[in-house]
Amino acid sequence: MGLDSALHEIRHLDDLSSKDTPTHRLDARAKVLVTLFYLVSMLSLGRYEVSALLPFAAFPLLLAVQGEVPLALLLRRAALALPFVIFVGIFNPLIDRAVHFHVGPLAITGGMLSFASIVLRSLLAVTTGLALVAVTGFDQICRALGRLGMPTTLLVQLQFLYRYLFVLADEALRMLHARVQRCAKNNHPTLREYRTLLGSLLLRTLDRAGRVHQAMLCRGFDGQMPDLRPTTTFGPAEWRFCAIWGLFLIAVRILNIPQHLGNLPLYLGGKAGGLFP
Amino acid sequence: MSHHIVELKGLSFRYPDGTPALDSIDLTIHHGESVGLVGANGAGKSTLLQHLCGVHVPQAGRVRVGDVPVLPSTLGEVRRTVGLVFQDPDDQLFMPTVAEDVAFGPLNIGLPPEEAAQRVDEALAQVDALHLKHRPPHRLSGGEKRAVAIATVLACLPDIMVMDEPSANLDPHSRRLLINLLRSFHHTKILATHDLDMVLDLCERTVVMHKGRIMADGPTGELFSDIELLTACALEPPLRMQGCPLCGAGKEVVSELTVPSASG
Amino acid sequence: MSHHIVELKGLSFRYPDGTPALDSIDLTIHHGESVGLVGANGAGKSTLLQHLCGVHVPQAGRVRVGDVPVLPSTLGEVRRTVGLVFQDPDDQLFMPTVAEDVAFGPLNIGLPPEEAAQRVDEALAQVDALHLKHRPPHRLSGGEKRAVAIATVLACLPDIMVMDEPSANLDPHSRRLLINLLRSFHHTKILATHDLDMVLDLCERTVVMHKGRIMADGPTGELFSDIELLTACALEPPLRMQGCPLCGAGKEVVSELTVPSASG
Amino acid sequence: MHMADALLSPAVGGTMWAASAGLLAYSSSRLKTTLDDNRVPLMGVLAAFVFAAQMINFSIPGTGSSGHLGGGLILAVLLGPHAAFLSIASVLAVQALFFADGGLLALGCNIFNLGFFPCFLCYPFIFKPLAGEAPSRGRLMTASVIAAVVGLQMGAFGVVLETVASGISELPFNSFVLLMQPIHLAIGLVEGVVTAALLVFLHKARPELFGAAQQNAKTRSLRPVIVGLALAAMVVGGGLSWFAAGDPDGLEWSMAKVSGKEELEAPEHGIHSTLGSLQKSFAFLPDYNFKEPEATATDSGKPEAQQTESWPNVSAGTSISGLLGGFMTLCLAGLVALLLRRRAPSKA
Ligand SMILES: Nc1ncnc2c1ncn2[C@@H]1O[C@H](COP(=O)(O)OP(=O)(O)OP(=O)(O)O)[C@@H](O)[C@H]1O
Ligand SMILES: Nc1ncnc2c1ncn2[C@@H]1O[C@H](COP(=O)(O)OP(=O)(O)OP(=O)(O)O)[C@@H](O)[C@H]1O
Ligand SMILES: [Mg+2]
Ligand SMILES: [Mg+2]
Repeated sequence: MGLDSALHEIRHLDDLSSKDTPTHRLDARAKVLVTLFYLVSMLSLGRYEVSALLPFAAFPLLLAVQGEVPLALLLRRAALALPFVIFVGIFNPLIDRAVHFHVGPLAITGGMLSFASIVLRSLLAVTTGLALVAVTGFDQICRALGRLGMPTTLLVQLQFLYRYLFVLADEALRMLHARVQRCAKNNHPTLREYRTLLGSLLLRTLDRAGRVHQAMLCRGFDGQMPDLRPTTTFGPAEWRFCAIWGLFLIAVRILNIPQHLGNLPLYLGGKAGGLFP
Repeated sequence: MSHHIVELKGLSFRYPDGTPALDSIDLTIHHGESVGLVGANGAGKSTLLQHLCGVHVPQAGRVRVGDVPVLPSTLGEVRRTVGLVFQDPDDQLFMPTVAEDVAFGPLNIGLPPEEAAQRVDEALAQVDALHLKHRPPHRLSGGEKRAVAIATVLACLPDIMVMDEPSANLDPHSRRLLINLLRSFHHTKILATHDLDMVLDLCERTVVMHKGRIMADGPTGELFSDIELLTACALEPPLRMQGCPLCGAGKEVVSELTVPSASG
Repeated sequence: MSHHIVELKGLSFRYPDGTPALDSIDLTIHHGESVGLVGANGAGKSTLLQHLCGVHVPQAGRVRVGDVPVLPSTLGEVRRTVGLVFQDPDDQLFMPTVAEDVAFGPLNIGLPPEEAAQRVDEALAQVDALHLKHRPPHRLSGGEKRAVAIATVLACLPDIMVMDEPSANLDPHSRRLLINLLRSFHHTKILATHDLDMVLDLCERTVVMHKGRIMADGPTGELFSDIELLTACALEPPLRMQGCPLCGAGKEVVSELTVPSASG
Repeated sequence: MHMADALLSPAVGGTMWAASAGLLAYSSSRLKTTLDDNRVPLMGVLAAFVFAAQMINFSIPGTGSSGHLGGGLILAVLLGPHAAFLSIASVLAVQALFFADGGLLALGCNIFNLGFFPCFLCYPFIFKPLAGEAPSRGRLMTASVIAAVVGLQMGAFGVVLETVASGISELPFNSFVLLMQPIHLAIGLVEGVVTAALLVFLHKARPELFGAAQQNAKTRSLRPVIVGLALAAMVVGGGLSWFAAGDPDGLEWSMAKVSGKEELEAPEHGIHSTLGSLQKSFAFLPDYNFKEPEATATDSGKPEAQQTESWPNVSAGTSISGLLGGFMTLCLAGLVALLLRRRAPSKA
């Protein structure tokens, strides 16, 4: 991803996270915990599970809809994450050729199932992660992690990173533009140019770090970041959110709902075959 | 020369994150003109300048430089015509020494090394920075960096010189040098700046921007006397027009502003 | 109050790479004074200011702030007395939201959260930026960032306010707001800047630096009329004193400079 | 290359999370005691630098492709292992959150693969001995290239182990290794060359800065690194081999698949499969593996092989061999480091 578009993507998510919906207002810890529980329960499904994965789409979907996150954005990003997953998963259909069932003339092999499952997992995991960021915001997620026990040093780290990312990326972009302006073609820099571009950026980064530190000292910094006051509490809304989604996730994890739906005629009609003979 | 007309027609631009920056801009600048572009922080000045050398490609409307419309396919040609000096010289200087930095453009357009070296000397001499030739750019003072950044653009022999806040952070002497340098440069010049006194010195024509639109476009002296317009655009008359403490003149012009008297 | 005297005696400083920056500086600033620090790029202004709040510790000579000598052991106390506003607000704003950033200082000196919150509100109100309270600093415009950076220092209630080029990159309107804000602030102020017109507005006393030394120290109006001194130090009279184009006054004062007439 | 959520089983993801979290806690506690506090902003701002630098590409001469900085090694050189590890972790966290690079569950794996190896192995044991006290240009180049290549090889191997251990992908261990390692050889070379180029640039522009970094490095004790290394090797060896050593060959594994039957294929045992998946669904945490296998078999009434099929086999035997292997690896690494340290002065 180019710096330009990367920065834009971050700004976009950042924009979305500054909206004010009930979902945004929930304590970030609730959203982070439910997301982790979601990932674990979803990814723990067997590798041939395809239909059982489908109900899991409800969580990112609802999060996005309630948080006014454009679905197109989530899907586009999810598609971007696919290549590596496909690269690794594409071998499944080639290796695992055991036929599991037939759909008409088409023989469905285990490899096909597990490949489909991998793609689906990837889509679900990515959309959920992004939806979480879009309805919570980076800063709130960091704080939630901090309140859940992440070391303070790391928390401060993440906040610094996020803050200076914008400053440095803007600087880097302007340097790249200045370079392109004096080039006949819009190509990548050569290694030599790259070295000096990044080197200059690094020098300025180091200088900036020194100045930031001085600014901190001037305001009484003594090696310890002041305690960041919690801004939200884990109230009834949070408990409700956790309980509802927790129950839902346990339910869809245990019961393969689509399969049960598919098997409905079977339950009703006794042992008379099934959808997939 | 008709081919150095700069023409913007119905130009609009939004940053990818949705921030509107330019809103149907119409502007024509003729060869040899010297135009000041002024306006509040965030008015869209930098964004407009960046359209002239293809950093941004128009989203609506069109930009022509001479006979060439600015399109992805013509960027090479446009960039040879237009030289943009960035607001922060640090952004512009990235090679290990000043000489290499100034030679970067000429070498890239395919000049043989000897010819490029000659251009380097000429350009550095023009900004009175020949003595810095072998220094690394990151060890120069702010004003020296600015001079070298201008030289890097001069060395490309642009027909149109575009500068973004060239006088910021310069001490008064360096600022004066810059003004004199620009006055001696007879091609088309477009300067975006908050330094209205510099505009008064250099530009016969001024364009006032506000919130992505052009609010006024006319002779510099006329616009700068229109206090209402200036106030509406978060501007003030140039300092030299604000009650000179020696003669007390001009006070009445700017009486709406809280112009203080010198206490010394 | 004797304890707010700032006193530099024989102060010299070299950067670790050997660059000399200050050369036996002697300077005393009294409580409530407002002092402009001017000089060429690289004259040593920023280095001097950084000695006042212990960013650098004197290598030769000594620095006293009130009754406290600036030593590694007293830095905590000194930094509570002196508030430094950096040239680039991006260096100063590092917390995730404006409110937290402004609260950083008060919390660090051990104020309870409620009191700190109150200080935040007061400081933000002083710079007219209360509406930015919950915004992340990276989404502010340049002028807004500057205002918040000043608030972060105000919230520490410094007795001495030290600012490095506060008006750079601001549009004229924001610059005027800043000047008015500073004028309403009655503690000791020390401003390093190239904006001599701002010095003329705000400071009754000016210190001229050149190559690490103090070249002149006196009433602002007097120094700014001494063309010879100014020229020697790469300075110029403030723009408002340079031939006002309306009345033509002052032209003779600055006739040594190539002061141009407005062409508009 | 980032490990991805979709290829990961929660057991492996959880193990790696635990390993990374342990290292993070250790690193930050180390920093708290030794930190001269100017490192706090330096770490964050450098992490932002690496983040931005990773998105700037340069063209690799003669290939038509492009490369960029990875950043792990240069952070280790500039900050020292502990601070660098935290910085890399934060870069990866931002990438996981905003670009879904990897994902949240895979973050533990990625921090381990891309942070632990360069910071705690390659920097102290390869880069430092090779570069020496007062590095010349040539030595910086050699040290960076070798350290970067080794680091990325280890990282890539980590991805392979984690993927195979998770058992979501069918890609056989052998072929996956053959795919990943050469790709990462190339990436490692690029990373090494870029890191070296940057270090040389920095060395020329700011020699004083370099001297200080070297001094810091000199006073740093190696013992904690070795302890961390041993811990990590045990986690990797012991934890991963439960999953990996159980099915050393993916081909065999998939053969087993062919003979084994899957629930989907046998919809007739409705209630049993429900019970079975109930059992499974409460077993998605690593501690599943400590449960009695008999219990699973009896509860579901299905042969054990079927129930645990997509789950790694746990046996004391493989765990012990894994620990042993980890220990041997550690010895080998120590030996190599010793050799390198001996040879380094003679090279100058
Ligand atoms: N990369 C960017 N992404 C999103 N919005 C941007 C970007 N750059 C500028 N903007 C926004 O576009 C608008 C115009 O910005 P521009 O930089 O053109 O202003 P300007 O007139 O040059 O201001 P200044 O005097 O402060 O330099 C502003 O609202 C600004 O916030
Ligand atoms: N970190 C540094 N390392 C080495 N030399 C430095 C450093 N910072 C400043 N200098 C040098 O010290 C001298 C004084 O610099 P200083 O920043 O104090 O100047 P200044 O008066 O603030 O200039 P300006 O108006 O450009 O801000 C200059 O020669 C400068 O090159
Ligand atoms: Mg601008
Ligand atoms: Mg300065």
